[in-house]
Amino acid sequence: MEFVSPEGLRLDGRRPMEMRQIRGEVGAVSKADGSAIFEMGNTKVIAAVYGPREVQNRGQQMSDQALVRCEYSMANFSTGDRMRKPKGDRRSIEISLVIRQTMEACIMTHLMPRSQIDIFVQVLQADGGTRSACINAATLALADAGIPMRDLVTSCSAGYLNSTPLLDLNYIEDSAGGPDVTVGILSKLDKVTLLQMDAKLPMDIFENVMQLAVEGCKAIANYIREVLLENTKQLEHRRGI
Amino acid sequence: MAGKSSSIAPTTYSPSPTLKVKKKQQQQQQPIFKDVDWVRPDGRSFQHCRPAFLRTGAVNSASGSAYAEFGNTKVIVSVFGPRESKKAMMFSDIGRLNCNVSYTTFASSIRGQGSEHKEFSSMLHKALEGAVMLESFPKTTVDVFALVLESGGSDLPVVISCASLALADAGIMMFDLVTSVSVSCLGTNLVIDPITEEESYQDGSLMITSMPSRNEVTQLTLSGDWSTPKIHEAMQLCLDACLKLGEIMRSCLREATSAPHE
Amino acid sequence: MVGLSVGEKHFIQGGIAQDLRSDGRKRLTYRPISVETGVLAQANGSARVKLGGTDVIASVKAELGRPNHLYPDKGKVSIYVDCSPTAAPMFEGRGGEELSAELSAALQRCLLGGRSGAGAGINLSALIVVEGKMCWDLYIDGLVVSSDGNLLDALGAAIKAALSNTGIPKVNVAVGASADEEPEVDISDEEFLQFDTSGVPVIVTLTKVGRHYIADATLEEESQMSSALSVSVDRHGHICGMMKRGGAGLDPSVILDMISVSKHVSDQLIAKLDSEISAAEVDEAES
Amino acid sequence: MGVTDVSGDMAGEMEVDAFRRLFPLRFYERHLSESIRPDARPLGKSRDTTVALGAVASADGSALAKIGHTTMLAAIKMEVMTPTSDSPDEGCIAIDFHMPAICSPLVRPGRPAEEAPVISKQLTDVILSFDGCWLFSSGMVNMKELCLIPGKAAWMAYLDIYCLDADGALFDAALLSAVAAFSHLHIPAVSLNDEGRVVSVSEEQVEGNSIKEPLNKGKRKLTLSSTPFALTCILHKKYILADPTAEEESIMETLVTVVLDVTGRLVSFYKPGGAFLAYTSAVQDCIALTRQRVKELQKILIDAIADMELD
Repeated sequence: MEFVSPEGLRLDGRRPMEMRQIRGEVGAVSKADGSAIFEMGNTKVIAAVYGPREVQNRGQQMSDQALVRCEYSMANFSTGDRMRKPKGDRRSIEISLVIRQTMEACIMTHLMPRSQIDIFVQVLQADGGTRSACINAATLALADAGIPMRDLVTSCSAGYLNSTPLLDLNYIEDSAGGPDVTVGILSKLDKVTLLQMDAKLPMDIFENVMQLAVEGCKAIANYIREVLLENTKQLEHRRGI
Repeated sequence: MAGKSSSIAPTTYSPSPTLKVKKKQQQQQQPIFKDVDWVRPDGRSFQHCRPAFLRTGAVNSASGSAYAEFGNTKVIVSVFGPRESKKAMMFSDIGRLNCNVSYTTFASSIRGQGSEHKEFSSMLHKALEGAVMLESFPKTTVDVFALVLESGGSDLPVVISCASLALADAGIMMFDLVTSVSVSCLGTNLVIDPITEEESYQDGSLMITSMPSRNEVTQLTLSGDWSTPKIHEAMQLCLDACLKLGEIMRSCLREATSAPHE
Repeated sequence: MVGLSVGEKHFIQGGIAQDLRSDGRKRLTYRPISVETGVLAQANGSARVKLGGTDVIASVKAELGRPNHLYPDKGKVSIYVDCSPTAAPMFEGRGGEELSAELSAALQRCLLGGRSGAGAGINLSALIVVEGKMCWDLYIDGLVVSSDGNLLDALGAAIKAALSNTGIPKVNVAVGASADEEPEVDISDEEFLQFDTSGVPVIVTLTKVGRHYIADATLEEESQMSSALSVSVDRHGHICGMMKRGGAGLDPSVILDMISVSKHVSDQLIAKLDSEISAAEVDEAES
Repeated sequence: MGVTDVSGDMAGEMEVDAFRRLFPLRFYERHLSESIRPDARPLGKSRDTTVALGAVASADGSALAKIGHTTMLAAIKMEVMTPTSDSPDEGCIAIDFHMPAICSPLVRPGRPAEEAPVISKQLTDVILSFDGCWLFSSGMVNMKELCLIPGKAAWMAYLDIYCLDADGALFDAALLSAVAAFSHLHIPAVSLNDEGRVVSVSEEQVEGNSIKEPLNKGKRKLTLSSTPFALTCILHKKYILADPTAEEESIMETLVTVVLDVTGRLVSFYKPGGAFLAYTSAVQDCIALTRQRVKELQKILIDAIADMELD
């Protein structure tokens, strides 16, 4: 299948290095301590953060740091074909784990010992890159909840199809079976916290693809920073400062 | 032989009558249901409930139990407790009521259809919750488990009435017995205590769960298109039937206590 | 779930008794409703409804299926609700299942009418493609994103909005196929059929706190309820479904009174919702 | 009731009920030494047993069996399947034993009881036994009788047994109800429709000849060869207790289940762990008890069938 036309356009009309339209919004769930919606093209996720609060299960309490928990769930209507599957399938558990570990790395857990932070991500629409979108949404929600973080974690994916590195794969490109690199970075510290790839790729090309994904992450980080700044300005405005 | 016996079940189907036959039946039946003077499949009049057979103490190993048979609907309810809660619960100065309704695989005419009634457990809980004096067994749980042996229509009302009888048999304190009756609306007719066949053609249904001697409604569900006068009429019909059912249940309990113990 | 002090409880109950609730509303006033349609590109129809702090999304997906042999001239509709853990941490894992099942059953009862389809808000005959052979199956999914009480009314409103947003592809049936064969169909990409949603009822839940009942209770108010009655009423004042929640018993005369009050409230709610839905559709068309 | 042993002075002043709860084993041993059981049965006697056929109207064959308080409801539903390629002329039986939460305080919904799958397996083994050692006991039902059209259609008999009240000797009661359900089984008349699916036909349709000849005319009943019956015994010290109650099962550990068919052949012998078997003679005694019991059960079943036919 041809994923990049001779004119250099992808199936959805993007250039290879072009990201889908991204949109982030803080405060989607009024009852949560922090929440956000994040969209990457048609992929749309909501994240809600509860905490830091008392640890529910005493056995899991840690005396020197906060417990971070994460649950990833997909809405029945989130995919093209409607499906009803039981909660807690393997894929959800795996993604929950990835998100938890990524966020744990940036939250300053040592500041909140004996407490618990819950991150719930809910996929409303899935069109490739849900993992990245969830991490981005979770970052925004954590920031909204005022939880101290070392840096903003952002994530983006990149792939390699038709001998072209492609940024931010959508569902069709993602399911083509080519290499798919998902990267999560701490943008200011310039550190990679998450790197997943599940296909063979020559070393030199891998570097290119990864570099592309890192660039994507940085762009998202800039955008998220803007969203947060804007949100803060509005809060200030409302308080009349 | 293992494969043959049980482990991998091949796809099977029930040899039900052909679609064509069904269609014919349906065309014959539906107008009849709408007629003013159709006869119910079991020959009852519209305002007549099925003969009820109730008995307490059906399950020896339970704290209390009851068996109810309304026509083809057959239900057993066991009550266990008050006993320690299964889940580690927070301290509570009132007791917990835990309800579960399940179906046998042969309860309905097509095998294994009974699992559609997931909400019955929570509906049973809601119906009983208001009647049971939860403060009389703090920190503990009373389990009410119902098994529908055969489903012949109006299953949930029968389960609810039977459950309150089982609770009484177990000596759990209640404000009153809980009785439940449903009414189906078929065309312009109101039909009390419908059987499965009537339920599948009904235009609307109303189920009332009440505590007859307190004249209180503990649970009520209604579906379909109703006008207010019709609701009035149906509610009155149900409440009257609840009152009578309450009497039957009471006499059943009286008999059980007066009968010499084994 | 809601931890309230004795003082707070008294405040809520006292406010209700004096017809001035903690957020300034009267007993039978709804919180502001905001409707957004077409929020999910992949669904045939979708809507997001916010009712104060309660936020729900409904989606409608249509698939071709076979009609039930008892009703060969009608399509099928099913409703499922899911409670996302984003709404409350207690919905984590399997924690939301019980509430989801309860809401799904209540919505099915309130919106789909009787077993025969009479009283359904959706004209099921409009879903038929080939009688006895093929029909549209509508799958309505609700998702609770944020919960601040009165989920049932919000979900009902979201489903109503999603249905009016739904376009079902026009199906052309190849003529000449004999009665026994599966009909060949051609699903159009361009022509869509809209539903007539004027018959879809709204759900009004009256929550009884003390001796009074209130409409559109918040989570705090719901924690103080003794019982609640949800009534679904259509435009003509017909009752399409009803269910009682909460443990305490109610006197039959009180129920009848609550029904008439909810009919009265539903008039305003329908008018408000209709104007919100049309405004949302205009918004969507513009954007 | 005088209590004389070392359990102390305390026990001497105790109420009988309290003694029963605190020292159940000694309570029983005191009884056993008098050759009587707390429910007034002699050691080798089984509890009252009843069988009622046709308890479930919606099933093709059903039976309710009671042994003492232990109650079992068995029902058979017949469905049509395509037979497997390696045995195209045979039907199939799927046996499932359920212990719903109503039957015992030890079972909770959602968590199946430990015994249930064990008894399911045992029942399957006994009813469909094709055990190499017992060449002649090749099952109670001839699978070939379940065939409709060789290679095309055969019956799948779903036998579901529900325990409604669990008070010991579950397997015995379950097997009894299963056997009774099979003897009550009335296979629905079916014919083939135009689409090649098997459909049921009612009696009138057969009379009126509106539909094709039924496929299984004259094959509406299964011939049951060598029906098996079971007896569970408890071996405790030198005593053998037939047909134990749940209380007895929980106090004394060594259980032995013997299954014999009506001709007296041993179909199955089952002893799940427990204490060692001291004497082989005990086994002989169990088999002898079972032999008597089989006669009783056979009579009960024949009476039940006769009762039903009278109605």
